Order: sequence, then C-alpha cells, then structure tokens
Amino acid sequence: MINNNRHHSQFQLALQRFRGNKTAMACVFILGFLYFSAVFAEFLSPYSYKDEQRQYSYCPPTPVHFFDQGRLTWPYVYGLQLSFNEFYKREYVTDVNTKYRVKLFASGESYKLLGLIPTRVHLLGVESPGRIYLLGADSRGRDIFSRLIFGGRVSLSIGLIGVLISFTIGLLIGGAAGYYGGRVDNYLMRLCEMVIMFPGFYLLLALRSAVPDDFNSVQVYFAIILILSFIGWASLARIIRGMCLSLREREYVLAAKSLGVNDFHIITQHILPHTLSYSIFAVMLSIPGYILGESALSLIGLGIQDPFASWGNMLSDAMSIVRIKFAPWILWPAFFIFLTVICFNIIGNVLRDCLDPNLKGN
Amino acid sequence: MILLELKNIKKYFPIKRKSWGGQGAFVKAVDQVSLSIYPGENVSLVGESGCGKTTLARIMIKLIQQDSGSIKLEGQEVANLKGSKFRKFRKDIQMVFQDPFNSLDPRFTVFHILKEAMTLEKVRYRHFRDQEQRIKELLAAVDLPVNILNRYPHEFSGGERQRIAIARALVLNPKLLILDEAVSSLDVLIQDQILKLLQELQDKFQLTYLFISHNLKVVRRVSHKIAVMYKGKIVEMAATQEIFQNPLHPYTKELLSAAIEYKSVRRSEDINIHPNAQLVEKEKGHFVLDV
Amino acid sequence: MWVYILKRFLVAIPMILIMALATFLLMGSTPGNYLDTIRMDPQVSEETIGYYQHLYKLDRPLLEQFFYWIKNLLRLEFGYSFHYNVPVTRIISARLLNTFILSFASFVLTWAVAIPLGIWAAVHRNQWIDRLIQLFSYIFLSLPSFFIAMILLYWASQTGVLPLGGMYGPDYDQLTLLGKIGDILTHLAIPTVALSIGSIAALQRIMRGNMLEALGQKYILTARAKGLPENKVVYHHALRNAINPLITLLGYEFSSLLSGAALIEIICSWPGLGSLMLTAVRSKDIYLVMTSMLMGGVLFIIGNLLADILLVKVDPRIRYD
Amino acid sequence: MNETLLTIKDLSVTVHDGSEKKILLNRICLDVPSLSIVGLVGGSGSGKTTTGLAVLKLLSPALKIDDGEIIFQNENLLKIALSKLQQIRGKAISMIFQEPLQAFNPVFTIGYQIEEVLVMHTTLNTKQRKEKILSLLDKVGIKDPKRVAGNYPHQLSGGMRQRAMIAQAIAVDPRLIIADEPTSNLDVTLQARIMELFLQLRDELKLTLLLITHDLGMVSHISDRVAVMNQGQIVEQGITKEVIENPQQEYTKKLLGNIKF
Repeated sequence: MINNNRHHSQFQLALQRFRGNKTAMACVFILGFLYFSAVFAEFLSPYSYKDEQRQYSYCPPTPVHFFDQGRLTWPYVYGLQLSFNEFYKREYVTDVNTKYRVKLFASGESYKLLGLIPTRVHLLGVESPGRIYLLGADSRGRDIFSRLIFGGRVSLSIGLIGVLISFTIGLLIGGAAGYYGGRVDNYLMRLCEMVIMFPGFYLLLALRSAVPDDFNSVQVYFAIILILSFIGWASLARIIRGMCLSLREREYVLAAKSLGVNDFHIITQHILPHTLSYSIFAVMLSIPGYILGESALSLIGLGIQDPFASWGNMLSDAMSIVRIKFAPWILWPAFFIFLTVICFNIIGNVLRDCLDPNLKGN
Repeated sequence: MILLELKNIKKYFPIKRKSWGGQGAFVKAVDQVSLSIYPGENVSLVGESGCGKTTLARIMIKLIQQDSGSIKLEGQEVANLKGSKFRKFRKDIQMVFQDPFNSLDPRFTVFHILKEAMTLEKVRYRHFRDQEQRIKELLAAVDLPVNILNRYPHEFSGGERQRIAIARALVLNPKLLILDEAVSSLDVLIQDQILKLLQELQDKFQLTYLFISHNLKVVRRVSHKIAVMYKGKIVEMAATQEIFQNPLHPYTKELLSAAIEYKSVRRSEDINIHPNAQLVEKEKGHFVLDV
Repeated sequence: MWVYILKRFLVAIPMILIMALATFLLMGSTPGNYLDTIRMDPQVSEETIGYYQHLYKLDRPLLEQFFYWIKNLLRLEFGYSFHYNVPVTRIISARLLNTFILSFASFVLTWAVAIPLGIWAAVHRNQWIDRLIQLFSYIFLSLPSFFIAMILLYWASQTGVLPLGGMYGPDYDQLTLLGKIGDILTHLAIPTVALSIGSIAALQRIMRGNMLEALGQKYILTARAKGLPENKVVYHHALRNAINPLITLLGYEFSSLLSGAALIEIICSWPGLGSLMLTAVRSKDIYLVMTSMLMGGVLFIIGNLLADILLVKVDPRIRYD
Repeated sequence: MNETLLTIKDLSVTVHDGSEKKILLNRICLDVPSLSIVGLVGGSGSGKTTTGLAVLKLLSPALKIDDGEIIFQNENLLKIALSKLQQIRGKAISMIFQEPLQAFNPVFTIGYQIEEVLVMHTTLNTKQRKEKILSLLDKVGIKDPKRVAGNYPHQLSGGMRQRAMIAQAIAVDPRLIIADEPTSNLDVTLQARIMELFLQLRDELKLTLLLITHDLGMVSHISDRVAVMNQGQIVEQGITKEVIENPQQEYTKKLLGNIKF
C-alpha cells in the first residue's frame, strides 16, 4: 500500500496528470484570458462596439510608434487624413505633424463596470480627434479590436450556456434511460435518434425561422442558445445513457442496494458522480459545436444582428472576396474562433486521455 | 431452528425470440430449488457456469425477485416485508461479491465505503465517534491497519480490497454471509489467507457462511454441507466428507474426478434431468436427485 | 434482410412525420406568412392574394394545413413554392442532386485521405510523423469550414486558378460532355476541400485510435505467433477490425455532411439544398422548407440504412435483430 | 530422459515504464526435454507468461531482453533474423493462449484462421488445405468439423474454441507447443477433458508441451517436470514427483500446502 499521507481519488489523480500536460495548461490559460477579457470588455476596449466613424471606413491598423527621432518616448500615434486616389478609392495618408499620445486609463465612453460601477475609464485611448485602430476598422469605421472583445462576450458565452443547458437535459434523459432501462430507455433513445437524425443545419434554419422577426438582439441571442442546445442535447444524452447502463451493473451498486441504500442515494452518490467526471471531456468537445453554430448563423445574417458584435456577424463582412483583398484585417474574428475551438478540442482530448488511462491513444 | 429456508424457488429467464410471438423458450436459471441453512453450518453451492448458483444467491438477498417459491428467514416469510421488518432482513443477510476491483466504488474512501454500510443503523451510528470506533474495530477484525481510513480502493491489492468488502458486509452484524465466488479471482496464496480469515471471523461474529463456487477444492475446507447444482437444480446435497468420499449422482462424480484428479469421466450420453425430479434422502442426511 | 429494411423504414416514417409536424407548427406559429410580403407589393391585387390564400389553404387553421399537406404528400404532390412560383418538386430535385454531388465528393475525399493517414499514423506511433499528423489534425479539426472556404476563395481570386463559386462556368452549355464534367469538377474543388478538411481530421483521429486499439488485441499476438509476416498482421488482421466501427460512423457522417454542406453551399454559392433552404426560410416559403427538410431527413435515413447493412456484411458479430 | 529440445539460459527481461526500470525475469534457466510435458507454475505477476512469450520474441516493445539465450534446434532464437524466426513461429513452435475468444480474430471464420497457418508453412493446394482443416478439427475431438470451420469465434462454446485453438497450434506438426494457462477460463470438467486431449496429442503426434499455469494441482498430475516461479525467478525445478514429495523451497511448500488433502 502506498502510504503517503495525501490520498488522491482517481479523479484528483487524473487532474494531476492533466496539469502535467503543458499544452493543455497553455490552452486553459488562453481560454481564461479570453473569458476574462470578455467579462471586462468595456474596460479593455478603447471604443464601444457601436462607436461609428464613417470617414474611417476600412482604415488599416494604425501603427504605434515608440521612438520620436530616435529617442524613446511615450507611445504615440499619427493622425490620419482621408484622401481618394485616382481610382476614387479611399486611401489613408499618415499626417506626420499631428501626434496623439496613447494614454493609459484614458477616459472614454461611459459604461457600468460589471453592470454596477458607472465609470468612463478605458485601459487605453487617444484624445478625441485622433483614432486608434489597433487591428484596423470595419466598413463603418468601428474599431475591430473593441468589437472583437465584445464579440467574444457573445460567442464564448453561447458555448458555455448552451452546453450547460444541453448537458442538464442530456443528464436527465440519458440518466433516466440508462438507469431505468426497458421501455423508458427505448422511447427516450428513439427520441434522441430523431433529434440526431436530422441534419443539424436544416434544423437550425427551421427553428431559427420560427423565431419571430421582431426579436431584438438579446432575445435572438437567447433564442440561438435554445436552438443550439436543442440540437446538442441528444448526442450528450446518448453518451450519458451508455455510461449509466454500465454503471448500473457495477457490483458496488448491487452492494449498496443490499446494504439498504435507497435508489435516490445510489443515483446521487454512485451513478451521477461517475457520469459527471467522465462526461466532462464530452462537454468540452461539444462546446466548439455551439461556437461554430452561432458563427455560422450570424455569418448568413440569421444570428446576432448588427450593431451588436459577435465573431460570426463580424465575419459576414468578409463574405466578399474584394473586401478581403483590400481589408484582410476583417478576418481577425475567424482567428479567434479558431483559437477558442482548438483550445477546447485540446483540453477535451487531453482530459479524455487522463480520465481513461487505459483508453490512451498513444 | 432453520436460519434461512428456501422452498422450491423458481426463476426462468425468457430467451429473446424473433418478435412474431409464439411460445418463447425459457432458460430455467433456478428450477424448483429447496435448501435449508442452519445457524453455524456453512453450506456451499457448487456448480459450473450457467448452473444458476449466482441467480439463486441474488434471489436470497432479494436483489432479484423469484418467479415462485418462498423464502423464510428465521421462520418468517420474507416475500412482502415492509419497513422495519424489511430493514431487519437486510441487516441479517449480507453478500461479498466476486470481483474485488468492481465491488468498491473507486470514488469512495475506505471510511466512506464502511460508513455507507451504516445507513440502516443511523440511530446507533449517529456520531462520528461511534462510526470511527466501529470501523476501526472491523478493520482490525479483517487484519487491515487502522490508518487507511482516507485511502482509495485503487491504492489496495485484490486481497486487501476483498478484506474491505468483508468488513463492509459485517458492519450490520449479519447472521448469514453469502460469498459469491469471493475468492476465485484471487491469487492462490491470497485465496488461502482469506479463507483462513473467514474461519476466524465465523467464531468471533457467530456467522453462517453460504459459499458460491465453481471448484470443490476451494470450498472443501470451510464448508460443512455441499450442494451440487446442475442446470438450475440441486442434484446432490450432503455433508462435505460424504460428498468427497461417496458421491452418488453422476454429475457429482464427474465434478469430483475433474477437480481432484483432473480426469474427465467418459460419459456416454448427456446427464438428463427430469423436469420435476425431487431430492430423495438415499442415506442419513445425503440427498440425491431421483432420475 | 428485407424484413429488417422494411422494419427500419416503418420506424423512420413516423419519425419524419413528427419532425415535419414540429417544423410545420414552428413555421406556422410565428406571426405573418408568405402572403404578407406579397401584400406589400402594390401591383398584386387583393383577389390574387385571396386566390392564393384559398388555394394553399393558408387561411385555414394550422393543423388542417398540415393534413392538407400530408394528403398531397401521399399523391407525391409536394405543394407549390410561393417564392419561385413553381411546383416544389421541380426546384428541389435539381438542388437535391447538387447537394448529393457535393456531399458525395466530400465523402470520397474524406475517406480516401483520412483512412490511409490514420493507419499510417497508428503504424508509426509516436514517431515524429505521427506527432506532425496529430498537430495538423488538431489544427484542421478546429478551423471552421466557412473560414477555409473564404480563404480558398480569396486564394482562387488572387491566382485565378479556380472559379470563385457557383457550379457551372459561363460557357457550360457549349462544352462537350467531358468538358461539362471537367467544368463542374473545377467548381466542385473549393467547396469539397472546405467541407472535407474538418472531417478528414476527425476521421483520421478515430481511425488511428481504432487501429491502435486493434493492434493491442490478443489476436494480433496469435497472428504473430502463427509466423505471419508483419504487414499481413497489421494490414489484414488489425485493419479489418479497425474499419468496422467506422462503418457505423458512416451513417452519422452522412447527416453532418448534409448540414455542413448547407453552409458551404451558401458561401461558395453552390446551388444546393442548403442555399435553397436559406432563401425558403427567409421568405417563410413553408412548403419549400418542409419538403427540403423532408428530403434532408430521407437522405439521412437512406445513408444510415446503407451504413447498417454494410456493417452487417462487414462484422459477423452483428445480426439483424 | 531424452535430449533437451529447448534450453533457456540466464534469460533476463526488464520493462521501462515511465522513469523506473523493473526487472521482470532474473536469469531464468529452464530445460524442456523433447516428448515431455514441463509445467511452469507461479502466481500472477511471477513472470511465467513473459518467459513463454520470450521464446518466440513476442514480448511487447516496452519489454527489453537484456541477456540470455534460447537454444532451439541448436540455434539461438533471440539472435536469428526475424524472417527466419517467422519460419519457426507456428511451424516448429506454436502457442496456445488463455482466452480463445480474444485470441481468435472475431471477424474471420475459424477455418480461415487455421488455413492461414497452412498457407504460410505448407505447399498444399486449396482442396488439400480444406481437407487438412477438417481432419485437424476432428483430431481435437470436434464432432461437427464442417460447421465449426465455417463459424465465427463468438458462435462457439468455450471448450469448442479452445479445441479449435489447439487444432490451429498442431496444424503443421510442431515440435513444441507453449500453452499459456490453456484451461484457466474453462469449467472444471471441461478443463479435465482438454488436459486429456493434450496427453493424447502428445503421444500421437510426438509433441513436447511447455504448460504455463497457476494450478500446481493440475501440473502435479500431468507434467513430467515442473518449475516453480516466483517474482521473476525459478525457485525450484525438477522431476514432478520429487518436487511434490519433498519441496526444498519455502514458496513451493506454501503452494503445495494449499492442495494437500
């Protein structure tokens, strides 16, 4: 017997193995940073998501200079002049003699930090006539960097809330089907198959069409979450049902029954904890589905409506090749979708390997 | 006074036939079995896989409902016990399962595993002090060190886990302990230790054992009476010495010669079992199934 | 065998009907219907709206409309598309074929690339090749398909190598049969690649996992103990077992292909069921939505059934019951 | 006793999982005289299976054979080329495993898997191979060879599968069969029948059998020589009768104590 004083349950051992994996921890850190920035979006972004400056449409990212004639100074930005070249195409000429210092904790648009504290402080900003577009501007001159942070708030939260809803439904239905079996199991599984059976996107469109058109963006946001979780719960239910079926036969469940432990306790003490610890990786692997689902819907104009920002509807701007050619920076949201999705995928897969050492692929 | 009396217990499992109906065939898992277990007299149910011994054991402990037949615990019918009477039944009969790696919940510490066994005696073990005291007493009884309370099952070997399972079964001071192949998945030497431990525990806790096994050799040392099961029926039942010295039923002879001398008995045709053959007492306390 | 297929269809029919009913109710329950949009158009007189209303029974309660639709369905009359003013079947059959072409092309590409890649990665486990493939599979698994489509279109626009979406070239009609096929293939390239990259990565990982599991089984030890050469052990004994679970995946892969295809069709303006569905949903063209939903469901059931039959042929342990 | 068919000299095997290095076999020496049955007995984890697998170099890559020789027909099996070793595997030396359901490939019929050995090691044509398979299955006591040849492993009973496994092992008249716990999963009566089959085949086909098991009782009844293993070492080895009558080692006494009557 190993007799070190700290004793770890298999689940804690799995977490230790997870912490040992550097890439997985890096992903956790990246996601943590993204979610953190989503929560403090107003503070971190120089401008609000709907702050338009039409004359700066598709303005390229403004370079930040640290050296003034060779000397290190406080970072500053040059002013921009709009002019049209011979093909009447918009061009931005940097106006060397107007300089705007980049200010930390500059005062900008007022907002309520975390919805409570009214304040005007933004992490960085530039005096009013000057504009700082760290990652360039979109068609209506809105700062892409700010909209990215606000968009993150939508795309990232949809993943989490959607998975929570579909996981709870999946747990209830999968658990009931798995534990009671027989006819209950049969009907519930037919129901699951029906939902899985239909091609997701058609279902998405059909359900989306059921949402009345006069919904404002917040209502649409919740409608999308409901739609996505309606499509998602079935596959989770099947995984959980499979687990419950096998757990129910385990001898320690029979032992508990013979010790007079009632059904409720057996489910909450023996069946559910196992299902939860094992379905974590299934949850992690299904979050990308929600994020991509929302992006797809917004991309074709059925998701989050302008002026609200989400990574999907920011990308709809990039649907035309011409715009990509002249303003490639409008593709930034796709990078962040990719980054979030790859982090969840890596974390999900590493978790699965840690939880089932014998299932290890390599 | 009989501790546990079974009167022609029947349990048939339908074989899944094609759905267009017709009289489906049945597997006669347990076919009219009667058995009486007296306090202090260990009985062994020996038979090969598929003879129904595990199903019978799970019926005794009411994990499975029998189709027909009565079970009496200390003279009291068990079928429709309710409330406190049913709880008393649960306390008096406990079971130790076969697979040590499957009978303990990997998420529970040793303390939690044994504490769960106290659910039926919440009053007596209300305070942590009483619980800990009882658990320590039991761990000592099964020769396990006392400092393992917050350890997890995966930190123990097969033999140690089986000792924890035995301790768990003893928490409620049962009268009858059913050991369903409790030693067959263990290593030869560890099997030996567990059987010795069970003999010590029998005197200390006035227990009666019911061994379920597929091998006569293993149960020989610990059982007073042996019942040989074949195709859901008890084909022969007698004192251990009697079974080993003069087996009467052809199947028992075959079982014995294979287990002891590794010689198979050349049998011309299959041993046929008359559907409602009964046990007949050929000699004093030696019952054989009449053909 | 045929009893099994019959049974599968009998089970599938009610499922589709329930799904159709659910969609019908959903579509119907939202305020406004197709005719509202026509009302805004001044040229259309009141009587024609009344006429259409009566013809399509739009004025009747929802359930009645549904049964009316079902009645037509039995007569293979799928109803009328308001938007295109033609019987629904005519539009859908062409679009269905296009979606099928795209899905099938992507399916072939996925399986042709992912299976050998998965086997190769499993056989060279933990060597740098395997690590490299695993890295790429993570990346391609996470790249959203619409993003890949956009980038490919952008690349095509810069290099002019491939057409920028659509299905037929401008001079499609004058081309010979061979020319036509070539033209469609060039148009097919970008959407197929965009659609397949994600599923190639996913399938490759599954194939690798299955191969590793099969290689760890006892019968591989027996095969070696029989003196069989290494490649016979790996590519015959292990591969045969590793393929089976993929066949079951075939059924579900088909449905994810259909839904994935829809999005790519819209981006690459490929005239498939997906883009049709989008316009139908936008303009609340109920019968068009219903029928394309139906077709999507039927396509999926057939795909699923084919996968199950194939599985029974491949894996003897599975019987029909 | 006639000359030895197989000699294992100072075989040492270690495993490298993660950081530490564990010794699985520590200088194993074992002689297998031809036409004899040698019992290799030990508890789980004693290294008896590793020894059996090492003979045909079937150990998993994680295990390393540090040194030692395995002399068979005066060749060191550890040193010869893989292609040459593949000539011996299944032809001169064949193996039988514990769990026939897992040891047979589930998606091929029994007949096909036996035929593979014939294709590999003989020049029989298709018809001759078919007949050979049926005669093999009949020789191992399978009543309906035709049906069994066409069946898949999961369609047979435990005893039937093990007999098919034996048929596959004797397909090309091997000199030595290494059987790793051939009967542990079978019921007692079936176990006895399979043991009798081994004895009958040993005499009929002039076979030598290395029987690996944990059941000292079975070995004491059947094998000519016995070797007792514990924690990767052969603790005691000799003629079965002598070892059973007066065991020298403590561990053997303990093992014997368990089966005395």
